[in-house]
Amino acid sequence: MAAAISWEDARDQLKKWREESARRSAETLELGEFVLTNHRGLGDEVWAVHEQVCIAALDVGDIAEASSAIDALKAQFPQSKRVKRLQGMKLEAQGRFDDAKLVYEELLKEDSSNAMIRKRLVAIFKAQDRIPDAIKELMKYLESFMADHEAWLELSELYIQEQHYSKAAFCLEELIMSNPHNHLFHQKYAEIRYTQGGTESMEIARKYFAQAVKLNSNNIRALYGLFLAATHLASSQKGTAKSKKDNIRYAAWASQQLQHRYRLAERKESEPQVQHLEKMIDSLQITAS
Amino acid sequence: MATFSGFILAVGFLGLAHAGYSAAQHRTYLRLTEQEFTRLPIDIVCQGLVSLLITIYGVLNIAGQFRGIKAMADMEKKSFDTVGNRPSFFMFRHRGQAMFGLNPTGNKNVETLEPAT
Amino acid sequence: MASETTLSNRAYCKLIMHAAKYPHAALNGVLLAEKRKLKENKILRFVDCVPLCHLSLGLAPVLEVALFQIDSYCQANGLIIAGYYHANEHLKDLNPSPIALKIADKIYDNCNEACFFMIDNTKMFVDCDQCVLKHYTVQDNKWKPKSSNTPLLSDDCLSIAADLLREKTYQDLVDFDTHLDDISNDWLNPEINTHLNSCT
Amino acid sequence: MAELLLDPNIRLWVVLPIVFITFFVGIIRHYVSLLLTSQKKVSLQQVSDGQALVKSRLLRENGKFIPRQSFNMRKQFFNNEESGFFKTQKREGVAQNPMADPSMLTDMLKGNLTNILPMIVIGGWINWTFSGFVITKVPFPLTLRFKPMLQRGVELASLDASWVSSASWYFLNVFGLRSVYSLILGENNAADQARLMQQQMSMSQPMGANPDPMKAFKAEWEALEICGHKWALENVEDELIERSPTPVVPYGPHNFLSKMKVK
Repeated sequence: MAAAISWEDARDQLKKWREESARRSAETLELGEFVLTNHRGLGDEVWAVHEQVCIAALDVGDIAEASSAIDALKAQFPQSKRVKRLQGMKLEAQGRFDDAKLVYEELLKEDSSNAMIRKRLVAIFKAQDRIPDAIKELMKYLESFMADHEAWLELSELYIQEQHYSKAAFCLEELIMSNPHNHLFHQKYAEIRYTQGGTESMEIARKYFAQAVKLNSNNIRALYGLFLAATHLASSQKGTAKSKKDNIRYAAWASQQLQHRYRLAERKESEPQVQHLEKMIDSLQITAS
Repeated sequence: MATFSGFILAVGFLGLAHAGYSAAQHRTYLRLTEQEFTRLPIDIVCQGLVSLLITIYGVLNIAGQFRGIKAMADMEKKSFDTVGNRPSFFMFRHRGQAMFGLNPTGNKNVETLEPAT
Repeated sequence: MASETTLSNRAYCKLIMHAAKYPHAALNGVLLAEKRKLKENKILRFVDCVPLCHLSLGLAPVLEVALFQIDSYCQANGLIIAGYYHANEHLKDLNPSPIALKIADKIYDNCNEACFFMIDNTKMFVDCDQCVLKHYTVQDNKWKPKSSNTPLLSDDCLSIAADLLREKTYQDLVDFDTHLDDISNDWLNPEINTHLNSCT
Repeated sequence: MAELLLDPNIRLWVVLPIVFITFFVGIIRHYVSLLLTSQKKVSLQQVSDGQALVKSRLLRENGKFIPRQSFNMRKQFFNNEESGFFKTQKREGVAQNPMADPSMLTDMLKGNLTNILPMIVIGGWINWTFSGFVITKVPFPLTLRFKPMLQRGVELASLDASWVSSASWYFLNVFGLRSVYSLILGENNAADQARLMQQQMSMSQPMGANPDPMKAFKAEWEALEICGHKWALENVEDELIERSPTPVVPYGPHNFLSKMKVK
């Protein structure tokens, strides 16, 4: 793969992955090694690439490659905490969690406000498969760093894993407030609410699915979610006649949007998936009415 | 394309500079012949305007792509595959370690990744 | 209970490729069996596999959508959803998580011959030298690991899977999460199916 | 008033040198200050105070996007009479005396060293070397009030106010070149990237070093107290349906609504 693309393309691809923090470690490692063969062309970017390669190498368990990246960084920045953090991460990947913890605690003693290192402590608990401890540590972290979005997202994932849906929803609310124009957060919040079940949660889910569609009309998950939530509400026993009618209207609208989108995507293909969609919609309709 | 718009840009700048120089020249000439300055000759004004347009065109081409006017335009292409990643919390004890876990001896065994205890 | 359980090459290879594409995530998927064989001979033969999620396994909407659509596909093609596989995020974690059990129960409601597989992460190698699945069946209303002597896979299955992983075909695999991000991706993976057919 | 003619040599030997000198001194100053800055230590307490303020601001601005119950819960967290965050958190008034803290003193000294000192030295030197020149003219008429600003060092009562003296030209340059620096040195240029790696990824700390958290808490408490909740998603479904009406299904009549009759 690396041989097939030019050096500039590889560099740009790496940069893109770095910026959107894509986790495609095997490919990153391959491209990174290729790009670093000509490290003069990178200028000051070379250190960022080294770091990226190091983390990718750790992610696939290639300790040797990670060590050489760390050595290169260490020669340039002997005092840097960021490099020391990489060394700690290497210990983590080797399974030496206690040693890694020592490294991090040493760093925290110098500077207790270092968020990046506090977060690694959470990762250690995760790596030891101690999710409740990880949650506890992360909550302690969030008490001090209340505006850290990444940590809220992490906490929500951990809660979902533990099936504490209302707590996960709380985390997603934080994320929505931090970035109310991101349709993905609205969609995820709705998914959590939907999973919680119950009429009230379902109504909130429907609203947030709708908001996600409003923000990005191509969000298929949200369209599906809107359809499912509205259908559920329409088929439930509670609710006035008006709300029932409204829900049926929303479901109909969502299903038509879905069919439309599938048709557009389907045109080129042979096997029409829209069949399955229609069948699903039909089968749900029977339960709804 | 980039070199072409670069060329256009250079032409535009040269034109602008030349128009400016001509204007200065014109005023020196007026001063030497002791005439009253009323307005710039029409050809200098035209040259200034045309070079300005050329420069604008060149800059627009060279500055890169336009971005969508909607705030969410670049959000729409994102999915949870990348947005959901939390690099500070990456955990390395996963399937990948078994799959790619290469070590110097070439012996693919998870246990070699364990600390020597 | 089914007397015999086997996985076709196609089902196992797709499953392995799914696990290889997202090595850092927990993931799941369903296995489709032939309805007729199951009814008549009580043989659970999984002929295909549909990878489901790799993002948030604990959330219902995607799962519901996926199961509805796969069910409709099955009815049209004489298949039945009779198997479920699940892989945990952590390398050493082989215990079926509560979420996995919940979904497996759902599958069991759908088909009472159903079985459930956990993927053993420590056995995931590019060389595919052993079967990564741990087989669970329902005994006394509970999921219990089943140790059977009959092999789940055909003889050449592992070598085909290894070839696929080396070629990195798994990068093109589509699971339901990817399908929902861009619906022009087909969750039946027709390209991979044709590729697999040419292998065997 | 008679037209003044300036010697072209003034342009070559006065105007341009002043521009170049100020520009390069600015560049050098930038790099010297890079060398001298010590990374500010922020205590954990300060960071978390700053983050709490950010969170409360977000709640005020974007609280309308979350359900009422969740909004009220968060508001209670901050503003509850007995247990609210802004009510219970007590910080010592850290209106520190800069003389008391040696690290702050050195910081101040460094700031002076890089900002004020070069200004005085170069300004004095330019005043000494190029004093007494009228070197350029602003292309618009000005009132007499501008004379001390633009004609420092040239005390001619009858000179038109739009002429600029050399010392004033220097000051104009010092302030006018600021945007040129940010253009050339950039906010996020490569040198900065390497520096980032040197330190660590620092969290954005807009209010990291808030001098008096108690005052900020009080202000935030008041702002949050008067902030009500109006749910932005109240009618989102209807807005959505209105905005994008059902698409025309490309082929085949899809009488969906007919199927949807409530039985």
